[in-house]
Amino acid sequence: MLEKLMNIDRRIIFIAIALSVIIPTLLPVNLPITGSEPTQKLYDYIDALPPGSTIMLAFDYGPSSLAEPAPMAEAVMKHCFDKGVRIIGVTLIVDAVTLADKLMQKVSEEKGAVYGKDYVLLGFRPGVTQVILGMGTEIAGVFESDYTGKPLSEIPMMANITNYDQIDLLLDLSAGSTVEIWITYANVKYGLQIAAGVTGVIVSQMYPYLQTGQLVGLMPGFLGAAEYEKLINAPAKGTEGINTESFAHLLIVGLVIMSNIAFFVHQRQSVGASSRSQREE
Amino acid sequence: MTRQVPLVLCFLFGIVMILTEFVPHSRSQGLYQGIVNWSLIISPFALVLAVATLIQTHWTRISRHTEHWQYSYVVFIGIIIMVLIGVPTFLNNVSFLSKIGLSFGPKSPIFEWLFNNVQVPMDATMFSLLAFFIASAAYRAFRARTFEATLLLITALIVMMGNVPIGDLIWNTVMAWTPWDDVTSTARQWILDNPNLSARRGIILGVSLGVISQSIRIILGIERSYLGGD
Amino acid sequence: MKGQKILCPSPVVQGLVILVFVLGFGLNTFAQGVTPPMNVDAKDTPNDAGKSITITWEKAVDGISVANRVRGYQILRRIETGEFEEVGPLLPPETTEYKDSTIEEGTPYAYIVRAVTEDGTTFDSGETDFVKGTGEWFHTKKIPLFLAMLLFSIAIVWNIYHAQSGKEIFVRRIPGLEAVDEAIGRATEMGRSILYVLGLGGVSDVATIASMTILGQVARRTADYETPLRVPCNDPVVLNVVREIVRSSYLNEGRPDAYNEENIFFLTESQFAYAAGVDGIMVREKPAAVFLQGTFYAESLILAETGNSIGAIQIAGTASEHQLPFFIAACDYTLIGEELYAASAYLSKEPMLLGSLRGQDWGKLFIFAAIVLGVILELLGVNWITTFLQRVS
Amino acid sequence: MEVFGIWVAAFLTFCIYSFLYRDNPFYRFAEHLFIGLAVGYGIVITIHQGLIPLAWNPLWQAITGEGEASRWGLLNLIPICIGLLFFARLSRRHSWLIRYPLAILIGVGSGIAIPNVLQADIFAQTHGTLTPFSQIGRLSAFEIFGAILMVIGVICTLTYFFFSVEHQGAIAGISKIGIAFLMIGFGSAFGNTVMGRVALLIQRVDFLLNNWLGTLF
Repeated sequence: MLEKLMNIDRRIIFIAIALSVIIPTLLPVNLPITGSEPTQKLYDYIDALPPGSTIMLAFDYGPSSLAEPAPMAEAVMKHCFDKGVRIIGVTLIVDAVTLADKLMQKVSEEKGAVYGKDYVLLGFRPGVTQVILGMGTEIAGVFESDYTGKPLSEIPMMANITNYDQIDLLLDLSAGSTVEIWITYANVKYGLQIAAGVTGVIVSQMYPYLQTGQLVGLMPGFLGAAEYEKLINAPAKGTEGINTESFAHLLIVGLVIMSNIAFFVHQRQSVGASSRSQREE
Repeated sequence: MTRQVPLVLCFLFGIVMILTEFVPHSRSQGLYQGIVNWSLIISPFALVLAVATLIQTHWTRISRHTEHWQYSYVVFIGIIIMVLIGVPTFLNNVSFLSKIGLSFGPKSPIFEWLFNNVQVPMDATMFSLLAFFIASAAYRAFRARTFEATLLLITALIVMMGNVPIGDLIWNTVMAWTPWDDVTSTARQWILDNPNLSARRGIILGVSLGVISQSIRIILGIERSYLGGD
Repeated sequence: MKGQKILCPSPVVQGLVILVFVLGFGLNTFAQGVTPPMNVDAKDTPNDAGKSITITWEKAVDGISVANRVRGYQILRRIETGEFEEVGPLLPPETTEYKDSTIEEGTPYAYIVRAVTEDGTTFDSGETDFVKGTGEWFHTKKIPLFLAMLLFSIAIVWNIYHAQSGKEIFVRRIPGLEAVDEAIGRATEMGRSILYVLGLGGVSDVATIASMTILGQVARRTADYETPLRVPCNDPVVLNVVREIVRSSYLNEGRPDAYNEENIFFLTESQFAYAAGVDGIMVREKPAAVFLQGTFYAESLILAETGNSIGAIQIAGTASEHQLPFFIAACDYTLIGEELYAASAYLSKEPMLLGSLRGQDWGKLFIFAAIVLGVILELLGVNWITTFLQRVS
Repeated sequence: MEVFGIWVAAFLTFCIYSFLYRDNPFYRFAEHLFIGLAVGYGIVITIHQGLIPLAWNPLWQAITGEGEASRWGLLNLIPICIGLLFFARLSRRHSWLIRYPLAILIGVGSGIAIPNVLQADIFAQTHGTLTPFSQIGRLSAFEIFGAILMVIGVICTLTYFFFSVEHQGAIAGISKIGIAFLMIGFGSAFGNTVMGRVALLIQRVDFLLNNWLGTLF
């Protein structure tokens, strides 16, 4: 019986996890979200920027992991457009550029932001480190034109922006190791302020940089997206997601506990059996 | 020519990049900028390596009729479709093609349609398989068999619950008689801010020393594995 | 009664109000000349390319009324033959320093700092001397960085040299490695195979190289026992290198006859298909020991879970931080991060690896000392290590 | 076209999920199509966002004398030629030529890395460990506890990764504590990874239930 329970067909677990996500998606609930400090810090930093400031948004995630960073980007862009903070979009990941374009268009339409005046998408250039370093001396040296091929010199909001000196914050939305690269090359070499919004997988390794101030703020995964949405009072995908997520986590925690109980009972039984057999010999 | 010249080039470019870091003069910064620009031009060509390897393997599979070789054609079809629609922007000037509604380049609606409705969903779904595997692994493999594994599992459970609003909700309902609120998310935050931070910092310090030591070996030509075999 | 009081304030209050008004007006007229910024100084910015001048000043003194409060500072500059013109935006009132990075290198400029009040009145400071921006040939603040770099390089090179000259270099016991013999022994006893998974890395990947080195050593042992060693590969180039390594291991042990090339094979280069393929092998062949060494991505947990479910001894090792938790939870032994590299140095005894390992240890010792000393000094109220590190970082 | 797109996306999503039951032709088809498209997309974007603006345009402008480019743009021919050496990979006899561009890129990368990594990761992280102590008078008891714990954690973890000394006696004890810290670190990574992976599933389920079924009802 115990043996059977321990070696249950994995497809049963697959069905359970699917249901734990499908049911709350169909019947959404609203759970109270407690804010955390790293997200609050990011919000405060952006909130304190005077209108007319510029932040750079690095869309460093591919389609495989857009679930978490996309709602973060949306929330931050809404906040910026409301405050009159301008946004420069850029990406170091090849398949992020079309995603970024789509997302920026969507949010700007909603908030009535104008391309070239309130935001611009520079696009993608190959060569990660070199791109970051190149923009430190001159952005136009790397991106002489934007994503659509329009020369930067013809874009009004880029008129007074030559390099990182005119950028108040870089927010890296990342699903990989780009945050560390931005810190090592843009923060150390050019003194650019950096914040991050990252997928759950890499949240833990961001904390040393947060403590040293190399990161001014951090949005941890879906939770970060939900927290930011709460701060700007516009619940969207992040909030929906974290509520649904609750049930899947509950299920997984349950599974871990259950399997460990079974494991210990089983171990005790087998230890008992082996000591008995020793006595018989 | 085959080994010495690359080693010398590597040494020269490496040393120049290090020295410009310490010389703020505009001459030195100009040199630095020049090299960065050059490597910006060189790096896109590196894509050739990846594409060539991929084509080669699938070509071998087709020619040798290994198991499931037919699917290798699907890979080629995928590449060809994207490249044919995405690359030749000059065809946009051919009026015949635009008359029948064809447009080319990365901004072409066909290209974007393929990206948004074929590539994005597949990529995202492929990775979402992991949610299932993680659940099944949680049940079948994550056992507290040693002290280390136990510590890992307990931390994982706390962080998992602290990451979702239901964690605090459960605490605040079940443990309402205690004077503390929102303990789950507070505990999560403390773990990330303290023991997690120290462990990560230890790893970062060790790994960075490794990176620097490898870079030194590469520049000095002691480490040559990147040159590959002869 | 109370209402009356409000309508008709007591004489004292009336007097006070008048006094405040008079004083207010008086000061207001007096403060038309808000004290302008003082001690304005312009200097060539140190440690730069010569493309900026730094201006510092002491804050202007506010007037009392809101209208006379300083709203911000405007920097103005001129060249020797020109008029003053504005540079940069209006700076916030708490600023006392500005770096003008829009200058021509080598041209002399003079500056004034203008305080602008809420009502738009301006108060100019005196004019500075003419200064020009010049580039420096050495960044003085980076001297410690330069020295640290030099010292560490010497440490690495010296240790490699030391190791190459045949001196013994000690590497500590690594728990997972002792299990290697146990695992091979068990496989031999049970008459089952050993599965060695190299992960998804390419040949230039440091972790893959380390893994291949370890595989070479594992192969030497299996050659002795004639235990089948199965290696599914995911990169065609790695496949060729691995075949070479395993063959030479068998040759070195004097058992070239036991080497079977078909045991080292190419599976597929795509991530999940590779994981599924390895899973299939595990379930069908039930190897007694599974090695998961190298670079792993998301597929790590699929592999570790299946290996666990067939009851194999699992020895994992990776530098891919995100995958380590899954290996630790599901495998019997795990080489964590740098341990993988150390293990390959330990087993192969290659001087380059041993030497740099010790050089890196020296680096750690240095950090160690800095932290311990820094904390002790801070607690004693001496903070020069902290200040030093702050200046450098 | 949009509805059709959603149906295509939904079909492919199901193809991939069919893998959860077992490996099958639908999954294999979707997987291979995906590999092909992803590579094709990479080629297109690298050409249009990389090669054309960075290599071709400056060169063309230098030749024709258009725009603000000067004859110096012709110097770009050198890196372009070096980059073209990557094509040597296609020939077995000349494949050693790719070592030239590789050596330059790796040399530049290593050169930039040494001082910057030293600064960002070693100096800054060591400094970060000490900062709480420089303001210890202003910290609460709990924060002081945190600061001490941090120093202990960093030192013990570093000790664990120390290879030139045998881990015996006190060192064994210290490195054991280091392992404990590492395990807590990995545990938190585990917990966060679960959040990340489930998030991916939520996004797909949201697509299937709201976008795809939305076209039906």
